[in-house]
Amino acid sequence: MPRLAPSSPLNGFRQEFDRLEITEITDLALVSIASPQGREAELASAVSGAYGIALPPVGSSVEADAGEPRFLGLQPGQCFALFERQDEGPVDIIARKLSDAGYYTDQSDSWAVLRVSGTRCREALERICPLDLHPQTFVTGAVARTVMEHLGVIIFRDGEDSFLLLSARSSAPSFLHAVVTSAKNIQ
Amino acid sequence: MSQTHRIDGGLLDRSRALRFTFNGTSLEGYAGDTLASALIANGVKLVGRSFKYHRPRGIFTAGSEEPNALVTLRRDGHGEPNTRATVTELFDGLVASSQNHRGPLRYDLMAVNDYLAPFLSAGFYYKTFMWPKAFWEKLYEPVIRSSAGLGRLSGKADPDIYDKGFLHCDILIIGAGPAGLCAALSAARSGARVILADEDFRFGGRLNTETMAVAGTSGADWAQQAVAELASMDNVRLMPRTTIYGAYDHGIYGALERRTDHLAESAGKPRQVLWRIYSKRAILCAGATERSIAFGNNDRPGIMLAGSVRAYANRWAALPGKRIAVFTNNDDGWRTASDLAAHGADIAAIVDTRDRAPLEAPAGATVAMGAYVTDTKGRHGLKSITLSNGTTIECDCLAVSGGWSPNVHLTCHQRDKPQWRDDIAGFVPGPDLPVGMRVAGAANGALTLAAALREGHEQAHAAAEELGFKPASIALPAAEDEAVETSAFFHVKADGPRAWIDLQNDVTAKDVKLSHQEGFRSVEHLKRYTTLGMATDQGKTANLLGLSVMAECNGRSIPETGTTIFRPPYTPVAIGALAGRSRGKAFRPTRLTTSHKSAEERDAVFVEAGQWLRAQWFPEKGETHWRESVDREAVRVRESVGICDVTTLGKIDIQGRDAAEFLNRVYSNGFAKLPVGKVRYGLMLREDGMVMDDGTTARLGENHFVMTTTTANAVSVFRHLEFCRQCLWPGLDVHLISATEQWAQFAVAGPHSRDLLRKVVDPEFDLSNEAFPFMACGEVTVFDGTPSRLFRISFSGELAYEIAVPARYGDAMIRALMDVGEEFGVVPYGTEALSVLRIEKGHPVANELCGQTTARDLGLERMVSKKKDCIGNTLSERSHLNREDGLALMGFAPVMRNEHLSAGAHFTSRDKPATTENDEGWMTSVAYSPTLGHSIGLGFIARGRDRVGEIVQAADPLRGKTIEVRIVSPHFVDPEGERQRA
Amino acid sequence: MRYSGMKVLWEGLTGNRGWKPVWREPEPKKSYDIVIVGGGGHGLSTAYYLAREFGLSNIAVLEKGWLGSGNIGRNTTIIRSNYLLPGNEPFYELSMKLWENLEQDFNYNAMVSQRGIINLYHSDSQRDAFARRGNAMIMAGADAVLLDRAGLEKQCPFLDFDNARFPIQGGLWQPRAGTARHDAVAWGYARGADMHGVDLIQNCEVTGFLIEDGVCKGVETSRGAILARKTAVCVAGSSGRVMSKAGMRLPIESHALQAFVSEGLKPVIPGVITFGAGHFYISQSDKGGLVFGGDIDGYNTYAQRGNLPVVEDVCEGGMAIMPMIGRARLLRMWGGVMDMSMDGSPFIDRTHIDGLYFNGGWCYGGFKATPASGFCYAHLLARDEPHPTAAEYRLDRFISGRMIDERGAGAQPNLH
Amino acid sequence: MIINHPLLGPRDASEFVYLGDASLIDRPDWQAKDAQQQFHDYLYLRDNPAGAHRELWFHEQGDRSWLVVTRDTITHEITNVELARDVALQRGRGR
Repeated sequence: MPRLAPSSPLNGFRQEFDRLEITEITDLALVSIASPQGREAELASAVSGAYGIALPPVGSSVEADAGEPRFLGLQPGQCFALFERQDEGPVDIIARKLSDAGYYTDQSDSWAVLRVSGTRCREALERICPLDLHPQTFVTGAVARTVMEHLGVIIFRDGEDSFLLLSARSSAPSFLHAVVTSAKNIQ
Repeated sequence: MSQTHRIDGGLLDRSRALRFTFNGTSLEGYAGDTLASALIANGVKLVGRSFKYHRPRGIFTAGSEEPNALVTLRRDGHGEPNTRATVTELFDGLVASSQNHRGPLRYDLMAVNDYLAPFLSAGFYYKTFMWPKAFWEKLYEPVIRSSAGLGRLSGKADPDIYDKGFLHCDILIIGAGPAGLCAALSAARSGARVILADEDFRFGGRLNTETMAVAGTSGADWAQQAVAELASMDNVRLMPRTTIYGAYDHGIYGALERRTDHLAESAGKPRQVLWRIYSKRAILCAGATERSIAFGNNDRPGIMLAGSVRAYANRWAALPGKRIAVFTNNDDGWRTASDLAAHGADIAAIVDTRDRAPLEAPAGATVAMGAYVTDTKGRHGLKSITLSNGTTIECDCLAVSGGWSPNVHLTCHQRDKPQWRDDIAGFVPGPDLPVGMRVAGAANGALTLAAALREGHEQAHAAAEELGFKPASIALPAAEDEAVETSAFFHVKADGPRAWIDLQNDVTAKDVKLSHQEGFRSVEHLKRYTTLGMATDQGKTANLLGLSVMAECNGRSIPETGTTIFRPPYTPVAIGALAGRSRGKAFRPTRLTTSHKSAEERDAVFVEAGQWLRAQWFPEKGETHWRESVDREAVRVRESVGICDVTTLGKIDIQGRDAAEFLNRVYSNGFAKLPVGKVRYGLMLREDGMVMDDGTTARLGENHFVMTTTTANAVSVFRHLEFCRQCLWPGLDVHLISATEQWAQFAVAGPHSRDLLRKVVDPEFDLSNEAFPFMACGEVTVFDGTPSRLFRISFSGELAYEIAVPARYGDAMIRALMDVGEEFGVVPYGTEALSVLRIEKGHPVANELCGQTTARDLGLERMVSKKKDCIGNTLSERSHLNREDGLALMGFAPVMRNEHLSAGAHFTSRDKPATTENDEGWMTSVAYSPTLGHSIGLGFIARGRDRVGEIVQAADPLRGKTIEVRIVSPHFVDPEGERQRA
Repeated sequence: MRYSGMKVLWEGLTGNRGWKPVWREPEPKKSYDIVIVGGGGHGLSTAYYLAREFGLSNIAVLEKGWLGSGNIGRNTTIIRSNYLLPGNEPFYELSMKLWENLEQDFNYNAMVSQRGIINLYHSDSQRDAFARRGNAMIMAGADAVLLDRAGLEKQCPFLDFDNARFPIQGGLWQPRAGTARHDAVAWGYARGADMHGVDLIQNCEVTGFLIEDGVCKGVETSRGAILARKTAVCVAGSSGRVMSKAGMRLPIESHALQAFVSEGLKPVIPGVITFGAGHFYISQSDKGGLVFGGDIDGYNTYAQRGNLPVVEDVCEGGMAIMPMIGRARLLRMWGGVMDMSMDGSPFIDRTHIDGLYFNGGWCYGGFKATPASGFCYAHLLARDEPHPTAAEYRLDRFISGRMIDERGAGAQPNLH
Repeated sequence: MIINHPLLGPRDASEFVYLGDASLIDRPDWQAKDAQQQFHDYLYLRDNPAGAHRELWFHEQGDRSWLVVTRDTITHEITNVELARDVALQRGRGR
């Protein structure tokens, strides 16, 4: 039998609107890292040893010295590592660096990832996102989990006019519909 | 008809003529008109009929407080009943028709009600229509219902789309009149993020309708300059055509923005956008509403609020009459007279209830001081008025000014009670404003132009300062503090013709008196008994009049009698807008499994399981009835092998040194000693001892488990576990993360399942019964290296596995499984066959785990360990939950083999009628068992385990079917469980 | 004064001068046989039935505000007896029968309108659950009809049968259910009780209980102490704060339920329709307003108002099944405080304090229960034993585990 | 409503799921002599105050923290928001 071929939740969706672009990001690996209670220091030192940084507090993100991974602080005691997908299993890559200092769970296939970018991206997101995305309130690098059109979404600002949106894989078509409708409704 | 009442001036674009029709007649207006102003310009007086007496009614106001001029706008599915002509922006091709009449508007047959008025007084219906009893629903009520209501819904789906959104600001300014514009300038210049919203399509509020100067220029021009400055600032968002309709907790405001209502077509764009505005501070600059005065026959077309008459002349260049009289109790009425005279109108009279004239009257006008209007004439349009001094004056328009009521609506959406102010004879905001709200200008009782500008600036200044902004010092634009002296005169106390208070609901001063006479004396009783203030205008021009009559009856002051409290919305909001996009298929998200596409290609029939769509069965060629497909699928599983997508089950990744201990506490059965590489069925109770959920949990490592939950409870179980982890045992080292979406999981079930999997799982993994026995689990690879998890668990009772691959491989995996399974005759099976198989095995699902059943009811009492603490353990021991005659989950088979069982039937003893007293339980699930060749069921019945073999009735009177059934074991197939261990 | 069509005609001809106040405005006496705390629907109906059925009339009803100012003045007017459990169904069916004869009984037209209620189902398992319920109703002497899609389409052709996210498969129909004019129910009971000599005392707030040696001897009020042999509390959403004055903690939380009414429209919706899967129910009043609602806001509150998420959720539910209402406008929204109990079912019981009785825990379903609640509470007060249909409504039922949990939601009030 | 999350700042209450009185943290000892009575009182009886109320909210569409929110049940004013885990630890809960 041939090896199994992967497929992305939104088949590599991409569409341009006036000063606005919606693109599916398909090449990301995502690993959640939980810090064992009472051994937070061990994880912290493993992270700083391996990546040269401290894990971010909830709501913000930080890039490893080498540029990858980017760690997103999502909840107390837990963050996501975000990096480009490679052949090796995502958890193995993290475990190789951090050994057993944390608890790791592969989340790479759990999410559909959209990048919404362009100077009108905030205007479009205003229609579905309850958070204040003003650049002084939700700064570049900020991250939050919230709800849009009845769907849980992780929103990460990766640029002045660029956001990554992560939503559950199974409902990805509904989520895409919500984002595309926002883009259409402001045109 | 041409624009007979159009005059020069106004804020219209006369280069853009717009055609429209009213009741089929073609008319013309200009850009900048409202439907009402265009109707006035065309000399149209009669625009509708009142609710109860079907009295002829004309345009009464120039704003959103309009009680009379309600039309149905547009046609068919686009038809919008009860639309106020006074706030409808005119567009080319507009179609409007009047409402609530039988026959033509002019000759409404229902006008007969007016002659029956003595019998239709307030609350008459509570006292009659009771005999004969049966007549209420058959005769009286249908007649009442068909004559009630105003406009008509088309009955068709709303063809427009709507959207919603979220906005954030430091300071929200509600209303863009003089106070609002001044507040916005002041707030914006301080650097705060400002939103300025106004319901009108043109900012300026009364600056657009008055002739008074601001900063040496016309009010309208000053407003335009202010708007231009605000528009140039990127910390300001201007929202015209936007009504702030409600004030909610913590500075959240509801706003409705009308996007395409002023256009002929919405062209696929949202008609309206509903915004939730999060503000740190809000400044209410909503202005004031003029009120009327109640006097005899004060409801005729042509009788209007004075400020509105003035507005039509000044802003819209439309004169509501050729010969206009003014009836006032305050100085403002005089300004109407002088403005109208300046436009060349013939001022017939000024009637003032006060003794001394404050200003000079226009030339030619009769001035009657200390007088009032007692009656009017003119059925379809005003012809004359009669004064208290006996004079009759001919006129076709009467401008009435009863003083101004501050628009305090939003201030009382939470707890605030407005307070009375004698000097303006009106209610102003009280002390308990919504947190963060300030009020400025006329809304705050500051009724002069200069005061409004000043308050707007001051309140914005203070709000900005509170938020830490440095307010800029600005020079207040010069304006006059015009004369606004008023008197508390609300209604003409005379035993003349009926004096209307609530124009739309036809509540008269007599009705208020009757309400008092019958003991309905509190404001709330008055409102409910007479329907005062409950029409589409919510009594904006009427409430205070009603209150004044009641106060007089009570012999007390108005504030002693009561206040008028307003509830959201400020003006009515389309239900479609409040629903936004959530309609049709977009009502809620749809969740799809990774095998969905493949199932579609196989023509699967899908079913909703919560938000999931799951394949219900897979019809094959020649199958015409669903049972054929389902029977085939179930039989194939029992005989060979089938595959079912079980991805929808919740999966929770649980890690930590205390993970085993944690599971031991949240499951009623023991988990502490589950070996690595094994799976265990777990039963989860609520704290009240009822079964909450069940599922299997696999131990992948010393500190690593994967729990499965039922599809329906995935979210609530996760929440519950987080509660246990954070609130009950915060000292345990345990971490949870949902893995439901990460894995595509397939049940491979049937005697050939191992054979099939041997072709899937890479050869280095030993799948023999010895190496990988029943309830084993492990991490394997499939198809040459794809990581995978394998669980040997069985829901069907057959030799079975569940295999999970990362979701990105789900689609490829199902196709590959079907390909390699071909030699075994593998079938995909859906939720129906799954259900047949589990009922044959007696496994409970949501029908049985309905939140009303205990472990004991389910026959699982041995799974509630008494040796440890766990959620639900203690309260599961309560006496009634352990009574001797408690329920037990049993199997049921029809006594007559060919009869079909029905779920929802209740059990009674054979010799007893089906009544509540004899009710012994109910059937939870039924299926046709192709294995046994007859219908089978599961159900709860009292003392079931002692009654195996007994025949009882399954009563289903709802469907007219009662049959005899035999109580049997719930395990119909392979009760010893040999197959799954093979 | 007896009301009738003839009377209306006569008064119409003579200037409506002869109408008398519907109730007296008496000063409170020093003592009564029974003091009822709460002049809402249940309190007034209790007084009415005590007088009419049990011949007791030395009774006062004490109301903090105006008569009928509680939840009877702010609900969506639905009456029905489509319950599932044997602890509930016979009680609500008793209530239904009382509704059916109510107007002739108290000579007031409360506009009881039996235009039916339909609960929609969207899946086979929901249908099965409704079948269980429908059978339980019929077994208790109520009426129920299971409609399939064709039967439902006939009654409600405007439902979105083709494009709904959760396909509409049919409904459980109770033809005898319907609506009643809520304020008129309060006024009818008040008038009836007043005519039997009951003192209805408005603007009289109970500020404490007179409890001596475990016996309740009456109440302290804003208008002085009032003694009573029996004190019967019946204050719905205020249960928690009133009973705390007697030192009691209850299996009740107070939550806000919002309700909505549209502008008046010509008749478009026949009876009551409920869409449980989408948290929406609707009917149309005789005046033409669409009256609708959905879930409670979900957090403890004593404020008679709600917030936007539920407003939007309810309207979404409406548009999901009947998109024809999109262009109807919501006119007014308001909230009432619900006495949400731990199993979703009420209490009509003695307390551990002699002479102190409690009626509450009606959740958002108190209106339909108004007649039976008053009837059974009157029975308990007059005879000191529960009426058979209300025997399960005990305050101590959770100790033994006799929950009456229609939804199976467990001890979490905001889920019922 | 807006809940001022101690870690995240102000968030719309619709991101949260409400449970009830914060006394639900104080789960009784299952081995106490009157455990059944204690569990009954714990699970079923409420102060249900008109005024300040300490209550549990779960940030389901957020950081998955359980919070203890002190909110006035008459005005809805929120005066304090704490992580429930911290509160539980303070109240002596541990393993």
